[in-house]
Amino acid sequence: MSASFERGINAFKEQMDAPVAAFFSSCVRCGLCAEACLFYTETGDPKFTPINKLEPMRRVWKQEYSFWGKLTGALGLSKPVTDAELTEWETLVYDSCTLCGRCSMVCPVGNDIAYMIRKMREGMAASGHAPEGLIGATQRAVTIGSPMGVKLPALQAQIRHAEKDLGFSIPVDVEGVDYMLLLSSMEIMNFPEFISAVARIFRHAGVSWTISSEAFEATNSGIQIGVSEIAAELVERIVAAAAKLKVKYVISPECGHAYMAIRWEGPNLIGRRYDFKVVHILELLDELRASGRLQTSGKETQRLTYHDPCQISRRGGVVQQPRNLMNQIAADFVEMPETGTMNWCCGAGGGVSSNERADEIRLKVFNRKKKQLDVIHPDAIVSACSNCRIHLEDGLEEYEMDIPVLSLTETIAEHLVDREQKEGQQP
Amino acid sequence: MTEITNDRELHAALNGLGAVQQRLLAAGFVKSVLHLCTDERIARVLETAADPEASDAALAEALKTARATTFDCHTRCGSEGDWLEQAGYFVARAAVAALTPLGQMPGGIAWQAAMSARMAQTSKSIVTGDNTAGLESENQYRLLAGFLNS
Amino acid sequence: MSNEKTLGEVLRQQGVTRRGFLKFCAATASMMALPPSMVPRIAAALEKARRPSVIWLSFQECTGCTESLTRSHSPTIEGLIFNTISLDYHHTLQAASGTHAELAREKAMQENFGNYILVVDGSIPTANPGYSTIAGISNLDMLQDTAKGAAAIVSVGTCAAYGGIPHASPDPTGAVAVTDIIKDKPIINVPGCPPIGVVITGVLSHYLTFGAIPELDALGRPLAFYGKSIHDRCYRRPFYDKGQFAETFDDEGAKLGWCLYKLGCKGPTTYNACATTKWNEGTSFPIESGHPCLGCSEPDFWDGGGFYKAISMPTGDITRTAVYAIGAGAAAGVALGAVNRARKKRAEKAHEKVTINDLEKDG
Amino acid sequence: MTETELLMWARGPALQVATVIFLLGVLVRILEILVLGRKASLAEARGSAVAGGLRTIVTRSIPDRGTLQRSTFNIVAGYIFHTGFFVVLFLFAPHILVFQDVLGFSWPSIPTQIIDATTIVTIIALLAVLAHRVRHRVMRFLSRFEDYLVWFVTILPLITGYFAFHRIGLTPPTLIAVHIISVELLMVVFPFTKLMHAFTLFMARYYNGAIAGYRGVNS
Repeated sequence: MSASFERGINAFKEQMDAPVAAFFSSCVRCGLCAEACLFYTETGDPKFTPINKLEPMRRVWKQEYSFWGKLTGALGLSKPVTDAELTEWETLVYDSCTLCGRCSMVCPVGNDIAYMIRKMREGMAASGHAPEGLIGATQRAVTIGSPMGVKLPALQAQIRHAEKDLGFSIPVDVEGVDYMLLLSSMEIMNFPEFISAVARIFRHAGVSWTISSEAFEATNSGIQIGVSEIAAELVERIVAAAAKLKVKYVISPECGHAYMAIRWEGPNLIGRRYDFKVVHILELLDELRASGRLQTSGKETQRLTYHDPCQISRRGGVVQQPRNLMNQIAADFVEMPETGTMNWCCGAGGGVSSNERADEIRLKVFNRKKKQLDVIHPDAIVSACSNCRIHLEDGLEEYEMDIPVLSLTETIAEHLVDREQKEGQQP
Repeated sequence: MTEITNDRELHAALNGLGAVQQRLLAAGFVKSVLHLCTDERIARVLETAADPEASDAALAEALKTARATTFDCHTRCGSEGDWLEQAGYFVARAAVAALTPLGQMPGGIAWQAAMSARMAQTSKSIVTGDNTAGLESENQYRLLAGFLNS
Repeated sequence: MSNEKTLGEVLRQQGVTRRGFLKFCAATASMMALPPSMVPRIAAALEKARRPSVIWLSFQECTGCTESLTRSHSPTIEGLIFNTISLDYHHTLQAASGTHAELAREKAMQENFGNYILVVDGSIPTANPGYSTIAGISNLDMLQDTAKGAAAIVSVGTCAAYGGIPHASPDPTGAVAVTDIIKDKPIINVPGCPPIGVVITGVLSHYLTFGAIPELDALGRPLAFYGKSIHDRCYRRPFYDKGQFAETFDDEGAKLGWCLYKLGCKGPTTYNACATTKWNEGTSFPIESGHPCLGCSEPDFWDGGGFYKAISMPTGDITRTAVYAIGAGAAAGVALGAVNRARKKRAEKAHEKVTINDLEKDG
Repeated sequence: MTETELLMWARGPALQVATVIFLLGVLVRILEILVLGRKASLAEARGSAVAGGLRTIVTRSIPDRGTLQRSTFNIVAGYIFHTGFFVVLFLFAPHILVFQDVLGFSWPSIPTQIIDATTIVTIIALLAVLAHRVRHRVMRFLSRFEDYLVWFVTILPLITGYFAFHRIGLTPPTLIAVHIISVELLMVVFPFTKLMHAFTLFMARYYNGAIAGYRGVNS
């Protein structure tokens, strides 16, 4: 078996639902979505207009699911979608869309364009039009368990390393605890400090938790490339591990799409509800903060801003929590213009960073973030997604901006009140 | 005779140092893992970092080079990771920390250099499979103690 | 009747003073929207004008036009002016009857060939000439015959001008207007059901004054009388502009004299002088009496979808059509929706599991 | 055909046909969408989908500040012509009379001078919108024949209406007939084009808001 055009078109047909039909029916081609998309604003090329990225799928909808389209089709007046067109659209759907969903917030008729791009990728992947980089990541995710090929021994080495530094052990495969922490490969490879930071915070707050050796990977290449079966398979691994360890909660780490995958798409991918709840690490931290279990001392005096990872805030709903946490540890927390659910994407989400072909454009469109930063001149940027962080660093380097990028969780860990002190305070 | 036996002491002691001292120590941390980095640029910038007389301009230039190196060797999200390359990345990151002006690196420059150097060692151990956890930190304790006692 | 005397002589014979004459001329000028400087010219022209021979033919009509003319403002200057023409043939007004009457017509035609004015009221049946005859002569024949020697034709009333009520659907007689038959004569339409008497005389005065027909609109009507719509000159217009309408004939709005648009007033599309000239010695006009304008000076006013329905309103029962359309649309929509669902189900059934080995195409 | 016959045709059979095409088409289009359905999410909700959907139906009428700044002309001109069109369509006394005839109830009208001025403003806004569509690179890129057709059938009733009101050029019954026919053209074109957004935007906004609201996001 292999990908084929027919399978792709069939996938488009499978993906149509009432929202898609309502969205396509409503578009008046006002072009406002272009102004909401950094790939248009920073290139000025109208082909990057979000709604245009859906054109082949729109035509399939019209020809297959609207009486007028069927009628004109029967009269031979409509042009069927061709494989060549899908090839042409490949870069629009994968390289120049991060699924950030900013267009979906701006469309005056209310079209959720990101919702449709996600669906369109199902057809693109099935027709063999997924980018090489994402195919590789997806294959590694399924065969190795991590899109970056991170195997258990690597995690174990990082854990050992962390344990040595921390002076206490990090729970792995402990049954019956409350929380099971997931990690992204990016954190294991590029930001292993994250593991120590979480361990310190949880020890401080008295959270009972564990990491599963069988399902520690949070990311899900399946939802990025647009293959629901693969995405479901990856979710099933986490669900199985959570069941095995009998945890009440699964923690999604500092990664955007992982949260989308496990929190919002997961149950729908596997077709059943979870027996556990999914929380984002920031949700949990804010909850601990609010309940007084997480106590910090001192505040960063630097001018800090918070970059919302799209899938966590705009698409995920974790908007206020990071702000509460920022205010907890930053004396000079300043928001970028257009922030929260209206924040601009860094330019590398939605699988764009896995796709080498998109390197040039993702750095080019970072200019949008630069413009935002130029307004507030922060001393450092705090975020909650490893992919955002790496790309922010990349982009800042490209634009010769000297601003460090920090993890919110790690920064909080830096401000924990000493355990002894905290215990001393308790009556 | 000062002794450093754990990270808390390390952290506190490092942050008690001045800018030049921190930089020189950080350079020492990087040096001990420099063999893990194949990019020659890091060796060059390390010379600057280890030079107590280095001018601000030279340091800034070296920082720029070190930073560029980190971007050339970090692993992108979703691409296949190579832990040996990753070790090189952490060495570069340690060099960046060493060259960063005091106060601009949360946690402290020498501290961050130490952490990154350890990660470089861990990355290597993931490939080689040898259990080297803790070796690098012991090494760092010794380096600091030696420095403080000299 | 003799037509040797000039109009001036006749008027003086009748005891009209110079002053009264000039007053009439001024009124005529104002009615025809001519500048005051034209008054002496009108006076001079009328003074010298010879009483022209007028032949009045009545076809498919109701005599309402004649009623309007004769009952208007009597005795007035219009009445006098009427006396100043030589009405040589008119069914209703002439004393003669039968053969004598027809002889009078033929005589007038012969004596004034090329100079007489032909006035027509009523429409001409064309479906069957026998539907309306006078002395055995069909209306059509009589019109064609009489028109030959006419200097000009005045179609008085909507029937003569546009076919009028006989022409109304289903138009059993095939009624047509004078203009449908006569193509080679100047024709002035003075529509209205009936037309205002003063307008009829005003048109005649104009012809006498200038010896030519007045400026006409696209429907052949003298602009002087038909240049403005009833709506534009209506004293209730401010209520229309403010959106104050009588909803029924006896509601508060009707009592307060609000606009009658919603009650079907055709004022906005009707061109006539009613609102300014008024009827019955300037007493009032229909809208002033609380009734919407019927639009009687417009072609086909009888077929305009009802007197009490505004001109922009749907003529049929749109509500019923809408209900049927919604019903049919709901059924069709659900059916087509079901087809779409089935199509989606088929696609889901045709789905082949995508594995990591299916992400690239062969070759 | 006389002008009265034309007018009677416009008010009679043509209106009947246009009404049938309009309502039938609109209903089919709406039901085609609704019947397709969507799967209920199995993920645990953070917020209310229904509340989010209803909320977005309302709030999406107000542009966010950034978009307003970046697309000021587009939004302002769009607002003016939409508002103007609805004011003229629903608040001019003769129009209300038609709705009353069909619906059985009515509402107050506004002074004709305001309607008149609104019509002019709306026509100008529509001309500006067209100029914008032709000149703006994104809009030009996105535009198809349909977009220009829809623009044409939208501005036509305004122009014919203006001419009919002021009785310019032709006889009043002809002008009214032309005006009514232009509206019928709009009705006939409606279900087959993006004009459908007048109805489907409520669905689109609802779905958008529901998807976001379920996740606790105000979209």
